[in-house]
Amino acid sequence: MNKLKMKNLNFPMLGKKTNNNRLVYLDNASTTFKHAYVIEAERKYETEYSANIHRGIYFISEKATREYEEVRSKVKHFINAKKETEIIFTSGSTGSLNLIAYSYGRTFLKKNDEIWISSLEHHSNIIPWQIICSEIGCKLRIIPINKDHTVKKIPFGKQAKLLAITCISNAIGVANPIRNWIKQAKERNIKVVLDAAQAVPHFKMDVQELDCDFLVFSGHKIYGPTGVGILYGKEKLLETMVPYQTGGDMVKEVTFQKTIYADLPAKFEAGTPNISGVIGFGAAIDFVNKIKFQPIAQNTIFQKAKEKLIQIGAKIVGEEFGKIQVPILSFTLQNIHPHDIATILDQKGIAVRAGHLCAQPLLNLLNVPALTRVSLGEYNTDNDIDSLIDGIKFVKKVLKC
Amino acid sequence: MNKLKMKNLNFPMLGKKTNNNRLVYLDNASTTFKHAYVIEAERKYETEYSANIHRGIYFISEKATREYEEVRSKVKHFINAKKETEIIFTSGSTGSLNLIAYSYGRTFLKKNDEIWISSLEHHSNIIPWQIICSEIGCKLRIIPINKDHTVKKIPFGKQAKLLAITCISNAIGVANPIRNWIKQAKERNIKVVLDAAQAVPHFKMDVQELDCDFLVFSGHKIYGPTGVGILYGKEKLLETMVPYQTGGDMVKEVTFQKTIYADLPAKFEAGTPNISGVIGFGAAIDFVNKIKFQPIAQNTIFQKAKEKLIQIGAKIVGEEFGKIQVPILSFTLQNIHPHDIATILDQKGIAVRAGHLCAQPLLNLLNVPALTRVSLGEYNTDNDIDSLIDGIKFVKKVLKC
Amino acid sequence: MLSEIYGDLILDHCRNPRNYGDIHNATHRICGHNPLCGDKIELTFIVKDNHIENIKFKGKGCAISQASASIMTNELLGKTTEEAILLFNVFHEMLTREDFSEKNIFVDSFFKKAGVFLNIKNFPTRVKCATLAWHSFNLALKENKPQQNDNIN
Amino acid sequence: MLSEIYGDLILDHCRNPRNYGDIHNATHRICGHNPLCGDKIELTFIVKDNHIENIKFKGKGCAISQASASIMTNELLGKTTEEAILLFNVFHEMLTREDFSEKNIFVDSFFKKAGVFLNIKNFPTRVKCATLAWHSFNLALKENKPQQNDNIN
Ligand SMILES: Cc1ncc(COP(=O)(O)O)c(C=O)c1O
Ligand SMILES: Cc1ncc(COP(=O)(O)O)c(C=O)c1O
Repeated sequence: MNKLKMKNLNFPMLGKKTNNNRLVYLDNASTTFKHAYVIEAERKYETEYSANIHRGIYFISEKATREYEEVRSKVKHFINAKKETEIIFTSGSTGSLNLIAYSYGRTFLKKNDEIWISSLEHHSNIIPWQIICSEIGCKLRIIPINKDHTVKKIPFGKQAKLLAITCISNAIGVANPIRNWIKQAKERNIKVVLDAAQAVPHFKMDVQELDCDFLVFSGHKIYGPTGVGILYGKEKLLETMVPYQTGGDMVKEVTFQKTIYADLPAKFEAGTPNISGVIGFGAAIDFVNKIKFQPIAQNTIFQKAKEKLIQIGAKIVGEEFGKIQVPILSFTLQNIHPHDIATILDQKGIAVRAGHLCAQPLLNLLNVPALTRVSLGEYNTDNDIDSLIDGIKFVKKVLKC
Repeated sequence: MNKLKMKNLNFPMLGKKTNNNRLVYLDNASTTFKHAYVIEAERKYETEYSANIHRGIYFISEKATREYEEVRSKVKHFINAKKETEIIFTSGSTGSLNLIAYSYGRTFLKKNDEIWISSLEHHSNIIPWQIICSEIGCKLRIIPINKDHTVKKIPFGKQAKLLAITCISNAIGVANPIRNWIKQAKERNIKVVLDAAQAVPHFKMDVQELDCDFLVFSGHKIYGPTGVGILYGKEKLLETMVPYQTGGDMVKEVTFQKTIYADLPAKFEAGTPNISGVIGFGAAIDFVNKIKFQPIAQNTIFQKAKEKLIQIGAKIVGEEFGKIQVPILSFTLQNIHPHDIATILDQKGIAVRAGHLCAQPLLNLLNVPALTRVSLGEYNTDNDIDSLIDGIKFVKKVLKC
Repeated sequence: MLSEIYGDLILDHCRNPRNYGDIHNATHRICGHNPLCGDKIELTFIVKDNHIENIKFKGKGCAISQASASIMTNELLGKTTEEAILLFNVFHEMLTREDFSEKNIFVDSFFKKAGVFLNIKNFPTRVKCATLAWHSFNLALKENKPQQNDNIN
Repeated sequence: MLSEIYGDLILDHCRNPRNYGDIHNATHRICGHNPLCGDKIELTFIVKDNHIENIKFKGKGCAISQASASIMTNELLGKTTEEAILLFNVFHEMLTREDFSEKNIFVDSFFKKAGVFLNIKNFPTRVKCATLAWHSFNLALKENKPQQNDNIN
């Protein structure tokens, strides 16, 4: 699917069988297979220098600390942050978004301030803001989705303070016009949160060039481990924000009366972190750095999947709102329910997602209760698409449509 | 060190060398080595059924969901909870305590309510409560530490609402009289949080018998992975509490206007969790279930370490506050600074902890700026203690004491 | 295996649902919802003289949930509430108990229809699709509230 | 390697710290703190006519931090502030720059003493012990505040 030599596509999950068929995994927008480098990096930590970080004055702890901090530096380069201290390790995109909502919210938001999100958001970039709104009394405003998606001017109110938007919809693969929107926000000194969970696997993200204030993504969507993600924040902002989780390792001094917090990034990393996860995440970034991202139009497997799905009667959903930017294809098929499609495909070893895709508000707008979603990863092949199409023919046969 | 057959002590870290010496790891209260079963369980997930949980209608996702939920059931049995729904997976003890502070605090605590903690707390069971106090206006009260530690009556005020105590001090291995205290709390309908991070590796904890309302512990301290821990909470309480992190998978219905949360335990598990961590954690519990816990007095290696340390001039700290209950020995040695001890021991491959041990308030009470801590795990041997004592002789030689 | 769950009976009921619609003067009304997949069902029925005098459903969902609702309404129509609860229990046990065997089914004629769902057990993520209508019915009946809104898990 | 950091000079300064104490009429006072290990140092000095006329320290800490503070005060006593800043820079570079080589040291006599800390680089967790006193000094001087309280990382 990309320019990498096959030998680099070293994923132990490839070639597995399920239900007596070759596993054809087409749910990469949900989570990806882990690269062998990733698993090896985690295993190395667990078998060669298994220790806690930051406080141990002994070899394996110092080694673990070094490896852990090196990943921070990798992430810094990966998204072109200015400093390592702008990179906070979290449990995932959801954890990062909750951290921002809680900590930025408590430090900077006031009653009647407006928080703007888009219509394409994943639940994880909706609910934390709803909570802040109900706690602080802010107003949640939705940028309307429109046909050509070139939303002219966001009707920011006077008290608009935050724009929290996904780069790419996990449900339909369509992008928000983030550059345009960031520009509008910056003109009014509105802070910008980018949910890059679906963007990072397919695009080089440059936080300085984008001039976003925060950016989040997850390790498990870029061929890395579960339970680890990133919060990027501009140093100036992070410094002024209150800590989110508190406990060991994020303090300078603790008495029963008061506590002085540590500097960045420790301030936001309380407790023993997911050390093996972070180290595996570093290996995943190495892999993604090697991928030559290509425009979706040049992705022949994606184009083939799309054409063949349409030929067979699938209606691709969401294109009316813009070009699909990442290899995500969500569709309806006659009036067959997505769950029936998924169940029957599974019998042929084909894994697709079916349901509301953690984007119920968008599905309401699209006026569909559920979708079938096919999403590709670096390892998907021509063969996988053939299997998918054969699978869908089989679905129709089983259901006698 | 225990009754387990050696073949079960299958820890890949054992036998490793650091600084040209056999690694003698004596920092088990900080984190433990991972059992081979644990690493294997994680690897299996990552290479055989790597998928997201809960929403996938396909074989590997269903398998991952089943394995993940089976760990919940294991934890339920491990601490004798009434129901699986009372077990919430978190990122660790620190994450669990923050969840309780945030969510219980916001639901039940009011201005001037008293939150009681003990003098033996780890930072992770102090700072979250300080934050709640400063936000909600509660009062943080400290149960005074006294010599025989049989604190008669906690001077609860009328508005005492919460007792959050560690079972065992991570700094000195001494226990709080939790049964006595829980009884006093229950008589006044005060809710009880138990920090069992240091207890779970050495004692069978039974939440029903203890009648605590919450209990927390970490996977990485029981030979399991980093980045995963447990919050136990009584169902009735958890049901009434507000969610902590929010996002994907913890909702029944989301619109831009409002969100209906899912039932327990999903309500408290937003986003893609640390799936491999949870699965490895299950294997760790299998291992701990096999350990025949023994009273510390019968632990010959611990007794030997203690005697030999005293012989060589170490002053064991904390015994004035009660019997040491778990194999933790913190000491001062002449006026040698713990960091110098740790650095020199490290050159001999011996890993001990030195510093404030994330328990600054306790160290202030003990009137020591820093301690050297030796803490044993299931795999430590007689030999390790000999190495430690030789190491300390070497420290004295290097420092010409 | 697949043909066992997507068999003719289920496909027929899914395409041509029986008792589809709304009883506007229902004594019981419930909106069942499976949050995991988004399936929704609106069930209305009339209990009179301890009998289920009329019952209808409306909703969107997969073949399994639609067929199950359709078959259920057929089976429940005219039954006493005691009989209905018994059938609910049989159905529920059939799909959730490991040790359930056909021998336990003492309601032969019922099993001829509802028994087509037995194989759903082999598709664990789909069990809730088959039970949604039944759980909704049971809840509405038990709580005996003429109107309510609830989530069935 | 160990003997290189726990050598005679360091042990001597640690056991018999020079310039230990407090200058109550100091022009500069700072309380340096290494949060990771809990080491604390209280540094007082008098700058007069651009010279460090007197300097003393007090504190608790490991051999490295105590010896470093003792040697530093010895070296700084009587120096001009410019000379002092130069020495701080040399010391700081010595412990933090990968490419630092002894050749860069143009302050020979200084290096004879402070150079004993060169090998600390091989003990990364201990570098901050050696630099605590120096950072505190630099901070106090730079900000030129007679009194302050700060954390040095
Ligand atoms: C756009 C988007 N945001 C946020 C998330 C949440 O990520 P995680 O589950 O890793 O926390 C996802 C994952 O599905 C996503 O696609
Ligand atoms: C008593 C106690 N509580 C809480 C914690 C925090 O655990 P974690 O770092 O796994 O969050 C620890 C770990 O050192 C501990 O010993």
